[in-house]
Amino acid sequence: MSENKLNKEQLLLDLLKKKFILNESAVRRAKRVEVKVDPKEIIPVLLYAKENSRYISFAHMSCVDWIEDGEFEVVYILWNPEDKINLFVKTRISRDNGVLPNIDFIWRQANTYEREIREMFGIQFEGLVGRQEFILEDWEHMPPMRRDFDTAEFVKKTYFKRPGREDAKDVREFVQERTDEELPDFAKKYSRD
Amino acid sequence: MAFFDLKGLLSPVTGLKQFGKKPHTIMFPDVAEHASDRYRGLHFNKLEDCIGCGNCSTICMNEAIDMIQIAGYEGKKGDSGLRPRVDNGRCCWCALCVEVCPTGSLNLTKDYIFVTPDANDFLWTPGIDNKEKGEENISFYSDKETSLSDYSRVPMRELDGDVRIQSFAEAVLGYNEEEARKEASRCISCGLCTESCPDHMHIPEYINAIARENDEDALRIIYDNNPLPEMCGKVCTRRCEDVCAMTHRGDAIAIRWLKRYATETAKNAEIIKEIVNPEIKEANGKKISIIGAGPSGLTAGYYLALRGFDVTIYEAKAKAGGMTFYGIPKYRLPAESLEKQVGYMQSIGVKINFNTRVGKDIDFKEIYNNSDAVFMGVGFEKPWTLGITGEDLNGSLQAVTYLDVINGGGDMEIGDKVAVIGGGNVAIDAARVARRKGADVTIVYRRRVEDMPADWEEIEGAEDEGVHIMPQGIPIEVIGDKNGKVTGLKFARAEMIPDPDGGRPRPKQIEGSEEIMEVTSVIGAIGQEGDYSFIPDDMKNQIKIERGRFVVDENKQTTLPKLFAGGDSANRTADAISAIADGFRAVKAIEKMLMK
Amino acid sequence: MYNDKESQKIVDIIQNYARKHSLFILAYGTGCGAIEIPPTMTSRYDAERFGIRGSATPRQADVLLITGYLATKSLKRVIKVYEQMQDPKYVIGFGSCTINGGMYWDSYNTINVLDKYLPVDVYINGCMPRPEAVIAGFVKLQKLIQQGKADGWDIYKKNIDEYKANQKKIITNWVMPDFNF
Amino acid sequence: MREKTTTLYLGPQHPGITGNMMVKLQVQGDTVVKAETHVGYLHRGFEKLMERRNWLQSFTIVCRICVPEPDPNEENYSRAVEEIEGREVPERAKYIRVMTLELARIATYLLWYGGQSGSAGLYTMGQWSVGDRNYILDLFEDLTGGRIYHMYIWPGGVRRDLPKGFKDKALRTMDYIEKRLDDYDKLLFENSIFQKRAKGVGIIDKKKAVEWGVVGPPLRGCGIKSDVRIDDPYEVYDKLDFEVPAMEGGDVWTRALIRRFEIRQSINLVRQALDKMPGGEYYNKIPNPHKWTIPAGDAFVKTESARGEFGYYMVSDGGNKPRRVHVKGPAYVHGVSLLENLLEGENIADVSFIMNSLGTCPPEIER
Repeated sequence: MSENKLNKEQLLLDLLKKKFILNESAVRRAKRVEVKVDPKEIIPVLLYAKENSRYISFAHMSCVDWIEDGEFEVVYILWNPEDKINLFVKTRISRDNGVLPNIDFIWRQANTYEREIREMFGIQFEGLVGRQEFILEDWEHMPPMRRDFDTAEFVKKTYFKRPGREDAKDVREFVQERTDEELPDFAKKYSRD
Repeated sequence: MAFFDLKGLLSPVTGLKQFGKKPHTIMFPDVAEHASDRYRGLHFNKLEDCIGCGNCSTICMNEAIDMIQIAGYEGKKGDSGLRPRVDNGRCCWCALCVEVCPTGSLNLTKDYIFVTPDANDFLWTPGIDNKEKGEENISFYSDKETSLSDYSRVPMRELDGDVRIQSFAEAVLGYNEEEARKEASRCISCGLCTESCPDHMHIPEYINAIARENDEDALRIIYDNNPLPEMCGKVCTRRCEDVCAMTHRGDAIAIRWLKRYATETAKNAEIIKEIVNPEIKEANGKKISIIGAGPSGLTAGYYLALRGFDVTIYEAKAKAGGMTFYGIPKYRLPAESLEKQVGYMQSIGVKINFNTRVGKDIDFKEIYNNSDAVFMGVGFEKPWTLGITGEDLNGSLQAVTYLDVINGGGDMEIGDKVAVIGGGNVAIDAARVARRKGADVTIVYRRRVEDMPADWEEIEGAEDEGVHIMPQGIPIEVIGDKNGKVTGLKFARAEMIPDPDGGRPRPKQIEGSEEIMEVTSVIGAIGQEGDYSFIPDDMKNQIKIERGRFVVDENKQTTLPKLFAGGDSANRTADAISAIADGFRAVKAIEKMLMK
Repeated sequence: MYNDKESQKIVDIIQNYARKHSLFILAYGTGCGAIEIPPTMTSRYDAERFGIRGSATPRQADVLLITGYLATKSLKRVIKVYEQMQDPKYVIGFGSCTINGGMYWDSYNTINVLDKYLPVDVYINGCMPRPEAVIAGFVKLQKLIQQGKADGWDIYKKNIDEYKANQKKIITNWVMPDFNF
Repeated sequence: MREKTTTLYLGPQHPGITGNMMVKLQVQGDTVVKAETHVGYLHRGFEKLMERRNWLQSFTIVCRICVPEPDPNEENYSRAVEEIEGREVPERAKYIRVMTLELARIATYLLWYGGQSGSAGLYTMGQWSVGDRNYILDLFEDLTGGRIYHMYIWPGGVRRDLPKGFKDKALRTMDYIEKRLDDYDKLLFENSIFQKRAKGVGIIDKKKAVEWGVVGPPLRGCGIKSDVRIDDPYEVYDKLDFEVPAMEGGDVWTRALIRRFEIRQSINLVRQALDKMPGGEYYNKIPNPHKWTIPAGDAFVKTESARGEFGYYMVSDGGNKPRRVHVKGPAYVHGVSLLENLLEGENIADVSFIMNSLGTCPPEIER
């Protein structure tokens, strides 16, 4: 990809770099600019993008649980129908008591996303209105989309399983028994799952 | 809009024109159900083609497929004997199981109606529960092209034939990292290969480790029950690859080359020690003697040493490795490679007494009495002779002897035109070595090329290097001149007679087809046998020997309780990996016997 | 006269015959399976040939279709709806999900085995069952009704404690009457 | 005199749309004064399930996200994987994908005909269009092996090549559907009852449309020409000749007209795709699915489904399973907060009518 081709993208990034303090941001590929900001910068950046750079369309908002880092990454994806660029605004907050600003006054539909993320990840949005319960009902456990929520384990505890399948065999173990092969413990993580 | 909109009221009435037309209603169930030629309905499994690899069961994200035992399918090498049973209360007809089935036995059919008041009926075995009309209804299948299994092996880079014959440099170059990852990622980890491996190496696990870019773990897994993996990685007879699930439609996973890749990442003995970092148990004071530093002896020595035994190996020759050093030519297994592996063993405490022939330099009885257990891995040293006239002529020699001299660093005059008799790996080795020594080589073999017991890769390699192969030739006489020097080989053509008992066809000499081939040497390579003269007669009487081999039980124990044996002199498969397996099994038995 | 066993048998046969030919289904599509209901009901497959048609309220309906997975939030409503239906009533389980969890066997929000919570008279296999299979399911149900074997509603009443216990295990906030009969 | 406010629960028993959701209405007489949507009756936790399934296994479950129109999900999933992995797709596969997507659009619109007219009480329309929809499903069955869940567009291409005789059959079907569309016009669009029901109901103006992020036919029905196929062309849409309509009005009637036009456009696109389809490979084979890993990275891809922009946000951490797949269907923006806003002041009878015109599909809201 030549430098020329990504002109528009670079221009936008330079503009944002001048206005705001960005953490490691880049033009990822054509039609794709990614900026990382601190949570307190979210509203200024989004407002600026909407009002001054014609990023009028709020395409998506999502949250990723990076449990290894102890952080949630929330990403706002904006779309400029004229320049045809996706602007990714990413921010990271702590998994434990992260709070984000509410942006549904910029785009009304963000309200739906925020309600879902609040329910599924347990992130609080300052001043978000709307019923606490959105998709789930009477949910008393950990927010289910957090990575430490083990759905298979939960299902085992909560729901029934039709009996009659206990005679299933694992091919690898079955052959091992037949041949008296002894698989060392440290190798087991490489057996097929 | 006017309140009374005539057009708007009348237009819908035109719908009445459909009145009286033939309806397109499908009068099910009066007419039979129909489905397209590609419909994904209920499963059907061709039970005879199925090998029970369980790949369908692992790809199913609904855990709908169980592998179960079925009466009549006992399982053998390359077939676990298990067959898939589908829980239709889970199946979602995505047909991923069909796409990954390596043999193509599992298919989906056009049948889709399955209605019952009893939910337990939905657990059924395809191929058994729909035996009658399942096969003819097959609609969604996957052939070699559409299958998600990758059937073609990453080719191994080799030196060209004419370059190879210039020197004894290793002919096979080995996989580089990218090739190894790609080849390893073809493996479906079914583990059927482990049963075929005499040593039951943990093949799927180490291949998986390579695929996940963790070569060190791969090496650690390999060293769990094979202390000579680099040797195996280069020259193993790889029975594992014969039963690989991929062979049913394509090339087996290159298990041997992958092992070779994993072992070659450790460049010297210190690095091996650092990576494998074995746990060495505290010395337990028991003394074990091992006769012969071949694969079985070395294996027994290594694992006994790890278990805290005091191990001494007695080796008649100057180098360890036995047949793998003196029998296998260096272009297949370089000397440094073996030295590296043996060096690593010595570094963890295996003592090897070189140039010590038991029976000559040290008495067998003395060893026996001074040890808590003795393991014999003495191998087959004595070559069989052809049993034809002229074999004692100058220039008629045995392949094992010839290879022994060459591998030991010496040389032997063979002239420029050589006939090698035999079709095994030893014959090919001798032929290719002679070729490297500049001779024009012809292999004379009694049966057809496809009957040759040698590896096909070896045969191909020999042909690439310009070795001629003359199949269906029966040697009759070695002809010499008046000085007792070989000048020719008289042989006859053979025709193949089918065996009425269903065995492989037998060669029969064609009358009057005798010819004479002019040669300077004849190398016989039709087999070897053991030489047990080192055992004193009074002990030999107590050891049961049948057909030239020690009789051992599954613990590799001979009829003398303290005496164990393994390798060629105790098993019939006569290859390095069986020897290693024998050594490993004897270790377990010895530990059990002495440490209870 | 009506206490006579023989005549009761005749009455049963006539009753069952009538019942099997007017199966009003409650249009409560609970999962993906509902997508094959419109084709089944419309011109191509025309289920009205069998006297099958939709009805808007539970009180008029005879058949409850559980068309696939049941989210726990739906389960609560489905139980309520089922109990409001008048006897005799029948339940048809559509697709793998109702049998043993199907594709959502490890989802935290869907039940796996339907007949632990509601009595199921007929299961139709598939994901999704085609209209033909749906019709085959109804035909099977009709047969069972004629034979007097489609008695899930009776079983439900007899084992009500067990069913309720299972239901309450899932529905933690039970803010409705215990029975809606 | 102050009118009494009554609470009316509409649903969750299929309020005239494809899927269960509930609208809690505060009504005064016949007029809705406040609406509150309740979703979650179909929540299966797809995004959680995908975290537990490897890349190929996840492919088979995404189509279940939206039942009436599964193909845009497969398309999005595949394209997101291809974007992160950098996997090439053969040209033929791109044409087959476009054809599949357009067939799915036709099938969805035919179902919408039934739903939209059914919620106005015109049941004959549904008998026709849903019956005719089966002919499209027959094509899908021939092509993919399934009527509803196709699992056909997968990373690297499509699963199987076109079967023998498919092109002819598809063209014949297109001719038939096109002919039938004229009948539909007479039955529905020229029907004064439908016209009176649809005009001036559920109005979205331009400003509101942008503010609430409306997509798809409802957005074009407000006079804004916006379509992913043209704005951000994927596959081979830039090589095909078509235009998307935009009409001023913003009510149910305009949205219906847009769809009426688009279904013809899709028939045209299917013909074009079949016509221009090159030969060659249809699939760039993925490696052994058990060991298939995808480099770390993320991607946001979107597809124009029949109901509007379908977006997938996918994150890979370099492993053999997706780290996160977040699905945004058009109903996600239409069916929750916009609907609440739109229903205020409308008639009770029009509630499901409006929901249908927005293309609300609950299974994709809650996934």
